[in-house]
Amino acid sequence: MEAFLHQVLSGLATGGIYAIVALALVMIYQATHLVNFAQGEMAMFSTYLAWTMIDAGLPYWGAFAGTVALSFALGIAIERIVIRPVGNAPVLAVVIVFIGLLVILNSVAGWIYTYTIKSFPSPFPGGSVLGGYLSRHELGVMGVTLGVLLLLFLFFRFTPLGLAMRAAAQNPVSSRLVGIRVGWMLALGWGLAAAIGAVAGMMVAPIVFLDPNMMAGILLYGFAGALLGGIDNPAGAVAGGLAVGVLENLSGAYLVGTELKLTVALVLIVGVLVVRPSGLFGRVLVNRV
Amino acid sequence: AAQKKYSPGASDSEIKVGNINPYSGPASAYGAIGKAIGAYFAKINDEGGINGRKITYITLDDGYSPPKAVEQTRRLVEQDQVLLVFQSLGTPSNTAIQKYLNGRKVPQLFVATGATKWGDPKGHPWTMGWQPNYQTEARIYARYLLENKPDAKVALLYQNDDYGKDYLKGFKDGLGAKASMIVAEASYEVTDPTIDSQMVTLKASGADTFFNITTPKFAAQAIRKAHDIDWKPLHFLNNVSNSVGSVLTPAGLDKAVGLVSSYYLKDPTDPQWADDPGYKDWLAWMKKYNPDGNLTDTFNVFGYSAAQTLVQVLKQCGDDLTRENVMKQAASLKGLSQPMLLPGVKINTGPDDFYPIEQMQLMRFNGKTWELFGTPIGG
Amino acid sequence: MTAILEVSGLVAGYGAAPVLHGLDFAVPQGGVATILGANGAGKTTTLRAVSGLIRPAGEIRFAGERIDRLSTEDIARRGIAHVPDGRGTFVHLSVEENLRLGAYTRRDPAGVARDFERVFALFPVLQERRRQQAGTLSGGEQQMLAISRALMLRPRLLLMDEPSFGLAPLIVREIFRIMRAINAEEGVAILLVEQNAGLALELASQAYLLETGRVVVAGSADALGADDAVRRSYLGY
Amino acid sequence: MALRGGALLNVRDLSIRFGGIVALDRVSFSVPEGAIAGLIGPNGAGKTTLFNCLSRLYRPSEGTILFDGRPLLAAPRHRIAALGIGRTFQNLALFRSMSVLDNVRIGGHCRMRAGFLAHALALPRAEREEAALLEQVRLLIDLLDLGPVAERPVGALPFGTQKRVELARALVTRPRLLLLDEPAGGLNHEEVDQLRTRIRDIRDRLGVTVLLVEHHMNLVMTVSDQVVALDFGRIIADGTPAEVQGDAAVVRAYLGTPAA
Amino acid sequence: MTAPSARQWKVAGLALLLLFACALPFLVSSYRTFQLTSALSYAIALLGLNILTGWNGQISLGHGAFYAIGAYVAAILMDRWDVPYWATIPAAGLVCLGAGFLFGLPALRLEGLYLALATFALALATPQLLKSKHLEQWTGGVQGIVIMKPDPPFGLPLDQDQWLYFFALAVALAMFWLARNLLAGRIGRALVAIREHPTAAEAMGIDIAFYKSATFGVSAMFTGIAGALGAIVIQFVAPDSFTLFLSITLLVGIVVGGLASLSGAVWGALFIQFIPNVADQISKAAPWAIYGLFLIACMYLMPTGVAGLVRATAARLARSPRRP
Ligand SMILES: Nc1ncnc2c1ncn2[C@@H]1O[C@H](COP(=O)(O)OP(=O)(O)OP(=O)(O)O)[C@@H](O)[C@H]1O
Ligand SMILES: Nc1ncnc2c1ncn2[C@@H]1O[C@H](COP(=O)(O)OP(=O)(O)OP(=O)(O)O)[C@@H](O)[C@H]1O
Ligand SMILES: [Mg+2]
Ligand SMILES: [Mg+2]
Repeated sequence: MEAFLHQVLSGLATGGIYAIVALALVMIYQATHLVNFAQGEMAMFSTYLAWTMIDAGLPYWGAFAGTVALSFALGIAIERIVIRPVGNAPVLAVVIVFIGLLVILNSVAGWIYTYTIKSFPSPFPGGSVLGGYLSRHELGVMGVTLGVLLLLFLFFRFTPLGLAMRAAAQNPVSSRLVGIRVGWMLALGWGLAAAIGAVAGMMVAPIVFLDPNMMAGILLYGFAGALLGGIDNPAGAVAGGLAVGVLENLSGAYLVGTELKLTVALVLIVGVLVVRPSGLFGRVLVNRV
Repeated sequence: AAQKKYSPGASDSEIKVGNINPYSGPASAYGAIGKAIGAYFAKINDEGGINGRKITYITLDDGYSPPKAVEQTRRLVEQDQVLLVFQSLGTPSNTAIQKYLNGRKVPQLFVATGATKWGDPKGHPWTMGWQPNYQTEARIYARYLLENKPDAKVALLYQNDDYGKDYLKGFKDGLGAKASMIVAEASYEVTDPTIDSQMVTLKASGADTFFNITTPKFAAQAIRKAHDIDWKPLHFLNNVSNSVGSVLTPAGLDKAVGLVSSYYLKDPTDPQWADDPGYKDWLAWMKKYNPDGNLTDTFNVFGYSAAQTLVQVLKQCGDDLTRENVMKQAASLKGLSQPMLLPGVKINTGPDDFYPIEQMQLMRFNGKTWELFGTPIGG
Repeated sequence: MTAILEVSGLVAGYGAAPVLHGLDFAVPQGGVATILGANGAGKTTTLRAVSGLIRPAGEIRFAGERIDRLSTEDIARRGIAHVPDGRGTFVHLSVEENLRLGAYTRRDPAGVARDFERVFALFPVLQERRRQQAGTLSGGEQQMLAISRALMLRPRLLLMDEPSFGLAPLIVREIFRIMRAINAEEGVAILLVEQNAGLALELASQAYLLETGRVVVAGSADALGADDAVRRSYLGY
Repeated sequence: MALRGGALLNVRDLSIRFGGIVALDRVSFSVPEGAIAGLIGPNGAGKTTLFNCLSRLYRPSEGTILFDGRPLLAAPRHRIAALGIGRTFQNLALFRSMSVLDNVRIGGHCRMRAGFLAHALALPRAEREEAALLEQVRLLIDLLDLGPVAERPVGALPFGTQKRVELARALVTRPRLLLLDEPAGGLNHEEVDQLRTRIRDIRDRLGVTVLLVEHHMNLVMTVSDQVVALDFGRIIADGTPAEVQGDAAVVRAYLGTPAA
Repeated sequence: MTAPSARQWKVAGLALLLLFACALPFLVSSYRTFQLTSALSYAIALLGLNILTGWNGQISLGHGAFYAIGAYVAAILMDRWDVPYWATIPAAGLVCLGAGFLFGLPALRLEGLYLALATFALALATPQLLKSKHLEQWTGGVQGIVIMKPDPPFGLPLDQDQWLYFFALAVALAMFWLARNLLAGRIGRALVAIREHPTAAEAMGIDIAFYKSATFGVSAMFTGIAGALGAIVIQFVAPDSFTLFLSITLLVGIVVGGLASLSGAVWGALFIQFIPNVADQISKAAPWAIYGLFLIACMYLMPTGVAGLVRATAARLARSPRRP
């Protein structure tokens, strides 16, 4: 029983990092109706920027704020420079651009910072809580995740900008007709997604250590979590991320052993999606004729 | 003087050496080795080359993918016409190209993998390993355990690939009849974000000994996680990941106290070598030839030392730079010691012995440096 | 009589070959103009060019200023609302969100709230369905939504592409009554594309007949209504 | 009015709701074989929903639909076309990137047999079928004046033309019952006259029974043998055009008194 | 005498191309021949993925899995039962046809991103399953299987690489012929219809469930055959050969080559075979950054792929001279 509880707790801890990555994916999805496969590498790159700032002597929170701001700007720049020219291209062409971006960021990070792992400081230092199975940092990550979730929720629910952003992603032509600056909405969406990604990266790095491949696996789980919860629902994405963490742990510990735990977790997720094709908490959208 | 004899890739002025390395993909951390080798050859060339011949080093990326390794190797052999393929990295990649190279009678020399299958002169006379193989190392820990903690309950964490499984096999072989000491095994995939869940499971097994068969990132995670969940087993760490600078420091030196590992190279981050002449030469070389390289990264010692061995072999070849002679010379290294090998560790090969380095020394981490104990031992 | 919208030499199309070959027309200040024409004549294309959805050549002036180089969003922000053909519903948003988007550029919350009341009074079904996913409305209901969304912008000029499309006869009359009212009471100018030529000519003061991208007849609505050819093919008597 | 035989379509007590909205409320009516029946009603009355039930896109909560005496609700969606019900859509549902010719050819799908293997191996069976289809499609394309645009991608054609493509596509399925959802939408007077002739031709020459949803009263009242009126999902009138046109409930809910 | 029709031009062009393809192995080194052979196997795999994604609109991020299954079927048959190499090709195709169809059944309910995730999962799970101890006795576990390279039959005066090239060329021609036939008529139209408007497709009598699963099967069959060919060419299969990266590469191939285009599969295969090497030549420091730039540049310049560009250029050329 104790072991079970510990598996659940450590699953939640890992799930916490999936959840925050899932939030970044939800953000970009709401703004562009695409899932940005380069999101993880962008977060990784932001984290290296933070590391560089801290290495240069900046205090943690200074580097944190600096990184979030810089990532926001970089996100906008990427949209304007890299994504805009393929704005009218077929979806898969855009996906290929994402893949291009992914390999570029990964490769450049490896080139600049090498592939040796680096430790990254936590804003929530100190020992463990809850009987030693959750570190203070992991708890902090959950707090941050919930904070970001709340902000996103308020943003999309109550601000005209949030609504305009969703509208621009869905129907750019009609959005223009009501006066929405669609181009800026996309850029802003990228900026916000990059900023959230930066937060995610800085929360993840203390756990998995900083290296250019740090986000590869996590992005996948974040993706799975976001879809499991419903990609149009930030709260669902967080729940989905946490669920993936726990599910993976439990299937590893009790179902099949560690060798196939990922496989089993994925089969379960896909199974759930087959039954609920828009995710657990996603809205069922009807396209009628 | 003996008559000059050349195979493709060698001439009066040049020796072409090919290499494949994962400069991209999940194993790209190893790319440092390929670069270090190139940097060492640059130094040799600056110093006049080998018997007056410059080394042309052609290193290609295979992204740790066997099909790509085959393609790149064929390019090295058929297009670039290298004399030999040196330090090709990774068990899967080397397995993929072994048949081709042996069929073509091209030396596959000093492969950069610790799998056990590379020392098979009968079956694959053109393939030779270099580093102590994983099974040897694992057997050393097993022997230590049988001698010092015969009633241990052991938990294992290994990477689910040939590297992990080789260690596993060596360890079990080493324990022999007492393999039942192993009470828990867990594996992970390189794509896993963390191994936290595995660590929790292993702790729950009640084990008091932990054999940590992981690559650097996961090793650091495991060391930290064990500390965080207050699990204090006798902790064996495979030498793949025992770098003070790139594993123990990120994990937290205080959390690594008491770790047991083994080595055959000098750890560049270990203060005990600060005044060692071999280390100082290495450092000078790093500064001059590999300035982008990471001074804490043992891969830079590994590549440096492996390249030194090849240089020795090529020197021994003299003017007979045929592929046959390269293999012959590679198989006649006797008691060779190198500046960055641990004192006492010697390189020995023979027509029936394709395992150049077979000794390692156990060591324990004291919070600052590794303390060697005992003498270099073979498996 | 000054014109709020003046178009001259309008050439526009999709890709290489133009669809419109130099149109000249105008919408009087506070007036109603209508464009008639057969299927594929270029009526929709004309409206798209005016609101910048396709890049035109030629000159388009709105309230005296050139708008033919402006982006669609800037044109909308100047007060031109467009009820597009096919309705342009945000199908995955709720009815209320669709309407809120209509008022996106406005900064007078009180006025917006009043306009919500106004469109709900016009189309009570929209109020009943304010939380419904707009894409699940019936075709006619979506048409009502599109018109309401345009009204929420508080436009100075309304571009209407077949507003009666898919609406029940009763509602069609209602819509025309509304157009007449906002035109008369609020001075909103209207450029109307409509298949129901009888109603359109009744509402409009100016009328243009389009054939394969050219204005072939232009004049007062009454004159056009009296034209034999127009009568036969567009009015049916 | 020349009706052959009994009811081709028989709808009994059909109900469907979406959340709180009752879109169809115990709707019952029938259409005799060979008739042209108009279906009218205010926006949101449930006309398209009824069509969607007939083509099995929606699953009614109650009621039955008999087509040629057999229960329709037992058939899977993709069998509907083969059973003999063809339709067009209110807001167009064409395959936008395909040419007009290919769009129309898709209509033949349900009448063809050759499968993956026959096509992959280019067996004569498959080729014969394709040739026969092409012939039939060419005829219809000519009939509906689509010849000049046959090779053009359908997405860029004028609305009215696209509607004709849909009609052609539906006819290639060789329906016994044709469901037309607002075919006159966006057509001018002259074009509506053509449409009227076409609908009659389809019934008279091809023997197809037609169920027509339309807000264009002139068209409905002149072409239909029978008119059914819906309001809030309920039948409020069912009879000859004249009867329905004069029906007080219909006037109140739908037609209104013509503006003075 | 009339001028040759477009069709005749096309036939002549293809014949010329075929002639060129047959001459190639005698003109280039055996290393290049080997690369071309491997490109041929990619072309078949891309064709398979293109049928699914380009024509039918189902996005798969996991086709590497079917490539792997095909490769393993070939390797296991050759290694365990001494089945001749040529006979493993149809076997791999059949196994993948079944596997693909079965996977297609649940995948039916998933669309867009959700399908992408499911296929992603497939790509991730496959190497793990191949390693699994339960299958180890067949798959060789993490060690993989080394297989023999075939010799040319009937004493043909070809070396091994040349023979394999012609063998692969023959298989590829057969597969392209099958694909062309399949896509030209009723089936191809149904696939596109499902992609463009599923509801309308169903209303026209297309059984979406069956067609989608069957397409998955057919697509997997093509890719599996390519995998078998690839295994024979490389002479080695191992779980590490079939990572997620392979699946992504295949997707890159079809998009760069051109979606829903037969020739696109060939262009795409050449791209994924040769461009990484070119990138590697340009920058040793960060070759994948160069590769990424290539990808992005391709999408800027040819958003509809090489085939799209070729088609547009051909259309322009065909139009312009007739204009007065
Ligand atoms: N998106 C498009 N791409 C290419 N051509 C188009 C596009 N939209 C319209 N066209 C072409 O432009 C011409 C004019 O179309 P337009 O929609 O302006 O006509 P319309 O007068 O509004 O007709 P309708 O009565 O059908 O609405 C037509 O020939 C049509 O084929
Ligand atoms: N999938 C759905 N989800 C929710 N409501 C729906 C759905 N489909 C239809 N409705 C509702 O059912 C009612 C009937 O719609 P339907 O489309 O049948 O109307 P209609 O009679 O065709 O109207 P119109 O003449 O405007 O096309 C509408 O109020 C609509 O909002
Ligand atoms: Mg129009
Ligand atoms: Mg309707």
